[in-house]
Amino acid sequence: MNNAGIAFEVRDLTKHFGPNEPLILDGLNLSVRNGELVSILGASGCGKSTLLNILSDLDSASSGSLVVNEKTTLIFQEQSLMPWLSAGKNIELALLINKYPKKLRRKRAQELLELVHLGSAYDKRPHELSGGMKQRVAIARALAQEKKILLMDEPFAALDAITRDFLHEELISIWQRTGITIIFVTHNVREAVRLGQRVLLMSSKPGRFLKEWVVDIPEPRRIDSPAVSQLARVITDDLREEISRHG
Amino acid sequence: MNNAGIAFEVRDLTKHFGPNEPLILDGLNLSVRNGELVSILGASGCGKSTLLNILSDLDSASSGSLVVNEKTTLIFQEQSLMPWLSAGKNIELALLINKYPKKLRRKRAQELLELVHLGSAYDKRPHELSGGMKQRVAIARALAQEKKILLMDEPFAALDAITRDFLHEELISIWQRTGITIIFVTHNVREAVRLGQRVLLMSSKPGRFLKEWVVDIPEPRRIDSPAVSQLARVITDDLREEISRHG
Amino acid sequence: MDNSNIDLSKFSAGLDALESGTSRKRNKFASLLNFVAPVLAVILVILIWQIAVYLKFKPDYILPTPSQVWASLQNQWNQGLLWHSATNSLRRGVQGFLIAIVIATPIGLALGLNKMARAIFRPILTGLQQLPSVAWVPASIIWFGLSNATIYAVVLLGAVPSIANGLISGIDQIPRIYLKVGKVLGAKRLVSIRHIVLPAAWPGYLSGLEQGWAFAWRSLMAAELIAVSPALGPGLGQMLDTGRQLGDMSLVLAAIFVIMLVGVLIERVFFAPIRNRTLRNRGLG
Amino acid sequence: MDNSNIDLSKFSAGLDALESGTSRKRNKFASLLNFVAPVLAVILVILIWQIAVYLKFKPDYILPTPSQVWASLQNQWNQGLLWHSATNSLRRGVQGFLIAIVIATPIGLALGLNKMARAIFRPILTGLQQLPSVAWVPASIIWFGLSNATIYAVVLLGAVPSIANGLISGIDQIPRIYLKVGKVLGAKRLVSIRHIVLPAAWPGYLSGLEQGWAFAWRSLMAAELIAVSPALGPGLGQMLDTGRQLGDMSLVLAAIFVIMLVGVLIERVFFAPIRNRTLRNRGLG
Amino acid sequence: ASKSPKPKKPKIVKLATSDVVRIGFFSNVTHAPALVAQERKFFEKYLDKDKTKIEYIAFNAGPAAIEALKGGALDVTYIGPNPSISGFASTRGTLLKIISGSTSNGAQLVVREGINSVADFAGKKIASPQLGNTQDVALRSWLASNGFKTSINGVGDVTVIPTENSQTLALFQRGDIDGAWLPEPWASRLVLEAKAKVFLDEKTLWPNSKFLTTNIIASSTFLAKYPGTVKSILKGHLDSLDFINKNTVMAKDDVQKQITKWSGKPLADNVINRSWLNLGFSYEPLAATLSKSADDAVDAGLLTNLGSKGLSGIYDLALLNQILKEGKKKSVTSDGLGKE
Ligand SMILES: Nc1ncnc2c1ncn2[C@@H]1O[C@H](COP(=O)(O)OP(=O)(O)OP(=O)(O)O)[C@@H](O)[C@H]1O
Ligand SMILES: Nc1ncnc2c1ncn2[C@@H]1O[C@H](COP(=O)(O)OP(=O)(O)OP(=O)(O)O)[C@@H](O)[C@H]1O
Ligand SMILES: [Mg+2]
Ligand SMILES: [Mg+2]
Repeated sequence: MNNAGIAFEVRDLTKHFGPNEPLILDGLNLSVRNGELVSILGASGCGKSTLLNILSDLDSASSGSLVVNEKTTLIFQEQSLMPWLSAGKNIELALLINKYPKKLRRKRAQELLELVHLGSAYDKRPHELSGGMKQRVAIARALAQEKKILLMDEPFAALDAITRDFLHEELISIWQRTGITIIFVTHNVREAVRLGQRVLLMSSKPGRFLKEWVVDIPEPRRIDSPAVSQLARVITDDLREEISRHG
Repeated sequence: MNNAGIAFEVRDLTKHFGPNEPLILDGLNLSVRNGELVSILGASGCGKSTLLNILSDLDSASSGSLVVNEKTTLIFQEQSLMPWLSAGKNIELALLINKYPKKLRRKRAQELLELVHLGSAYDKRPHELSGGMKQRVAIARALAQEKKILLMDEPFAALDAITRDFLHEELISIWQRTGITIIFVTHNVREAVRLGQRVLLMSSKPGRFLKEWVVDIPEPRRIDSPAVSQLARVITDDLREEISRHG
Repeated sequence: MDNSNIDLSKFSAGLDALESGTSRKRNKFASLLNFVAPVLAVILVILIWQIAVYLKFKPDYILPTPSQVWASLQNQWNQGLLWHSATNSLRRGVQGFLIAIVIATPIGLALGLNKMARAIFRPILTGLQQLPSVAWVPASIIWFGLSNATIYAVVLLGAVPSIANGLISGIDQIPRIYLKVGKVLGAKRLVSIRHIVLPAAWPGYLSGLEQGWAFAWRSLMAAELIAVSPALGPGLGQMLDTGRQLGDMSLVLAAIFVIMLVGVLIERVFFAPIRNRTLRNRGLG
Repeated sequence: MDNSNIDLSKFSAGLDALESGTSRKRNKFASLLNFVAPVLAVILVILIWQIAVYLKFKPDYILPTPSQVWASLQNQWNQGLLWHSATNSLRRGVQGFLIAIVIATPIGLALGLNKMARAIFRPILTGLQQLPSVAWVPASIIWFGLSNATIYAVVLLGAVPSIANGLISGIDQIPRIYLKVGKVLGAKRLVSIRHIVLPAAWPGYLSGLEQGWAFAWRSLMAAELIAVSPALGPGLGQMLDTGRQLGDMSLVLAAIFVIMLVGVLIERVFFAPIRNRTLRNRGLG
Repeated sequence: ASKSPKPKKPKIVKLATSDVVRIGFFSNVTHAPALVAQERKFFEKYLDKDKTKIEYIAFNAGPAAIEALKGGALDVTYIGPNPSISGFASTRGTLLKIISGSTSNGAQLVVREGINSVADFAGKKIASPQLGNTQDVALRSWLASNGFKTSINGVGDVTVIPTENSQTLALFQRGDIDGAWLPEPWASRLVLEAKAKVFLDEKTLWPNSKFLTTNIIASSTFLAKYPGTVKSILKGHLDSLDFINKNTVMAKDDVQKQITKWSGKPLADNVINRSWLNLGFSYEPLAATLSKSADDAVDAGLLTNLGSKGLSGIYDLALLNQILKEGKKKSVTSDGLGKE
């Protein structure tokens, strides 16, 4: 089930928040194979987070069908650390819930914090962390769960270019090593191209997938390589066109 | 006082959170003239938000001197809309506090929402807005205050490239029209170059200003222009060096 | 979730608390439920009670039948006492509570926002909250004699500390970002209180108000025992006490029933809508 | 702020509530203040009282002097009644309160997390909260006789609804993101309650507990009036009532003083540290 | 029948005794016989202490004592006539029996200076201890017999304000009320501490100048099951009455000691002295006065649950009369309201 088959499939999915509200998602179709890394781009407010919420069963679709074959986890766009737990304990909570052996938890949490360059932040409370640090703890927490599908909602938005580069490499290495499926929502077109095997462009009002690019630039890709830049430029033009359609 | 003189000046500023905590900011010096637009770059957790908090009197420095000659406002890095008010009312609250005539408030709030492409979101509650939409409402709220110094903490981080481009232009146009002073913290090096008259690079552990670039690319600049790209590349290299010093 | 086909038209029922509550249909159902369910609860209670009576579990002077209690109620009604007592108590309770809010709110704000004031006066406030209403009766009588002022004094001393403490802890729980926004927006003291502190503390304050109402209402029941006099008029507390004095359990239960009823009514008519609206508005419904 | 030179070593005093509270020095000062200030408050009260006495504002059978009250206290002490009553009441209050927490918490959780259960049972809970403790006395005596069980029953019926309602409103106020995180982490019912719902609702729950303690303590004072026997022992409620029965204002005030003192002590020793730690941990201190 | 005042045991053995007996009382001067009996261990004298343990329970008010009786937590208690009647009526006569009298008289109508004649009462406010209790009923019927209208909610030619005795003192001192019909020690306290004057002593309204203030009741089941124990208690009670009537000074002292023991504070000396003068201590059940006050209460609409049988069966004076006969004393009557 790891190497072949469908991780999840969405067919004709629609979503509106209340009967008299407009459709946010309308007839959305998406099929992702196990082990794929798919980037999703789209205008602000087009429904990316809504889609991820539905995929992780936090919200229900209004109609359509959804098959999810693997356990999912989600890195939220907003601040999502538990304020009553330190950074390390936030990660340990994820380990605990996923039945990680009690004795090894602390060590594992520390490892994960080091992975996101926060080795010394174990005992810091969320309110003592900077925006980017919180985001990185959330990433570490998601990785702690070792779910087969990882949904990431603009996870690197608050990180500087260098830390982001570094985490790109870590993410790709984890992905290659474990064969998990990753859906990566971002506003950074280069980032989408840097990471994705496919890049999907979402339209807004209503949200559905407009276009898809298969990225066949071999790893190790570099975000500032000409190949990435070039594809990014093409996609940006499409994005601009799509957004200007709506004003 | 608008055209000449110092907007604010920081000298030998240090900051630590508690007596046994390490210095976050150490001997930081910065002087900004009225009407300047300064971009600040720095690694995640280096102390950018802390500096902006001190400049807006939300936090106190541990030592050093600080002179602020104009009224400031701040766009927070985190979600900062009042959850009990709709998007429009959040902006009206800023107008109310700043004694904007009662009758004109609603109209003005609507104008500001349209400025950030959210003309139809007046009645939406914060929890009904997407991440990028919330950020844009916060920008509109800051603009509503018409303060002389505008401190922006990664205001466009959750926005797609196109909306961001558009807001860059709006911001520059407001800045040129009103002559306000803007401090713009970002992780996007190109964005820093696109907007700033000066770009400052902050070091981490402890935070202080390492380097400064004067950007003399004439407006209208384009974020994907070769000039911007080139300077961005230079700065990125410096940033990488700085960050790698600390691991 | 492995290999499972998630049915989208339904939402997993287990995580009710998580729902975003945006669906109107669900809301309609919920509000219907909110009105039908309490009735269900009452029917349930009466059923269990009637069964206990049938089982002759305790003699009827200890556990009267529903119909005996009903007869007691009717009897009180016929004497004109029930309506008079209930409306009297309700009026006093509501008035006392409103006065308590007016007094408690500035106190709560002052102690909530000023650390020094809090350090000095909160222990007094907490101390006052610990005192049973009956402790106030002698002093109130000495000060205010046989007037409604005595009753209000007892009610206020019961409710004010509770409401003020509720507001203080509401203020304590305000996420700091809202206060920071207020400062950055340039809000002065009063504007900040009106437009930022109070709305931000509102959910916690509201739950303090509900507790405060219970304190007020219970204190009132104690205060109404002070005397039977034309200046005071009858009340539900008096009715309860009469039942006790006469050893008349069906009258005691009738009084308990009416006291609960009025209390629940206040909750339904006054607090529940405010609470639901507050939660819904903030995306917590 | 125009042209002003901000002095960095001080923080504008007006916005206390905004402070991040990370400075140890400030904390030490604060904890000193927390212990000195209540004493200050008491001195203040006694001072005003003494002045009122000097002004011969009211005759001394109405407003006894501090020294008369002190004499009453000493007298009770010499009888061995004061210590006995205070420890008796404190033990009962604390035990009753702890039992109430154990009973109320699952109820609060069930009604907080399940909309259907809440719709049906919350009105009953709220109704119970509205009832004065004295309403429970006849039933409790008849059920449990003249034993401590009767007293605990009255205390529980006073405190349980309040604590449960506090927990429910704490749960209502949980920001939805934490519940979502719990679900995304894959937390099952119990784990989610233990590690997410309870800690997230904790600030609101804690303030419910404080209100619940006040209810428990006040109910206890009422319950202690039932009777005195070797099986029951004296209590502070009894002491207060003796003062009332004798029309002895200095004994009444002495009892009030001790009742407040014990209440404040509980707040200082038990609630205040927990509350402060909670707020500090979450960056709300 | 025995010759010496100290009884011999043979007769007691025949009647069943309980392991423990729970005796209720108020720590109040009107319950003096209970207090003196405790101080002097009169009950213990007749109860074999290896067989029967005594538990004393102090109540603050009648309802709790009746509730305790209903809950089976109390066997015998000193109590006023009103709770006795309501306890009897509310259980349709099944709960309790009055087995002896204890205290009589001691209620007075005290008023402020300036009220000198019956006519002066017009428009005045007069307090009574509690709606429907003996004094409340007496006050209302006295006012009625003098042509004043009153009503339960107070409105009338004279306003009757039932309020707790301790509050009455404060209200009188404040000037909120003009007089009160009160039992001891409150009548004395108003006179001594608030300069009230006695307008009327209630006993003058009763035949033989005697009315019931306190009696002893026993739970019907306990009485039926353990008549031996009840009889011993009654013997102790009679000893106590005897002692009180012969040794006033010592008895007063005993009462003060017990009041202090139970509530931490004695009565003022002048209050107990004056109260004592107004009270009578006797085993006489004064059944006629009980039924009269019940009738008055029914008339005033204050006793609603008294069935058609009225109070008949409320008395069981058989044991008391046995003891009186053993002591060659005149037996007492229940005035047709029960066993004699
Ligand atoms: N609870 C809600 N009630 C009503 N409308 C909502 C709700 N949640 C989201 N929306 C609307 O749905 C649309 C999509 O929101 P979503 O958060 O999915 O956008 P997004 O693509 O993630 O945007 P961003 O890039 O800015 O995060 C927005 O227009 C938003 O206003
Ligand atoms: N209240 C606090 N208590 C203790 N440490 C704090 C506190 N607030 C911030 N810090 C620490 O100060 C440092 C700087 O934080 P700051 O938020 O200023 O970073 P930043 O430059 O804005 O980072 P980012 O780009 O990730 O937002 C961090 O190491 C953080 O852990
Ligand atoms: Mg989003
Ligand atoms: Mg920051």
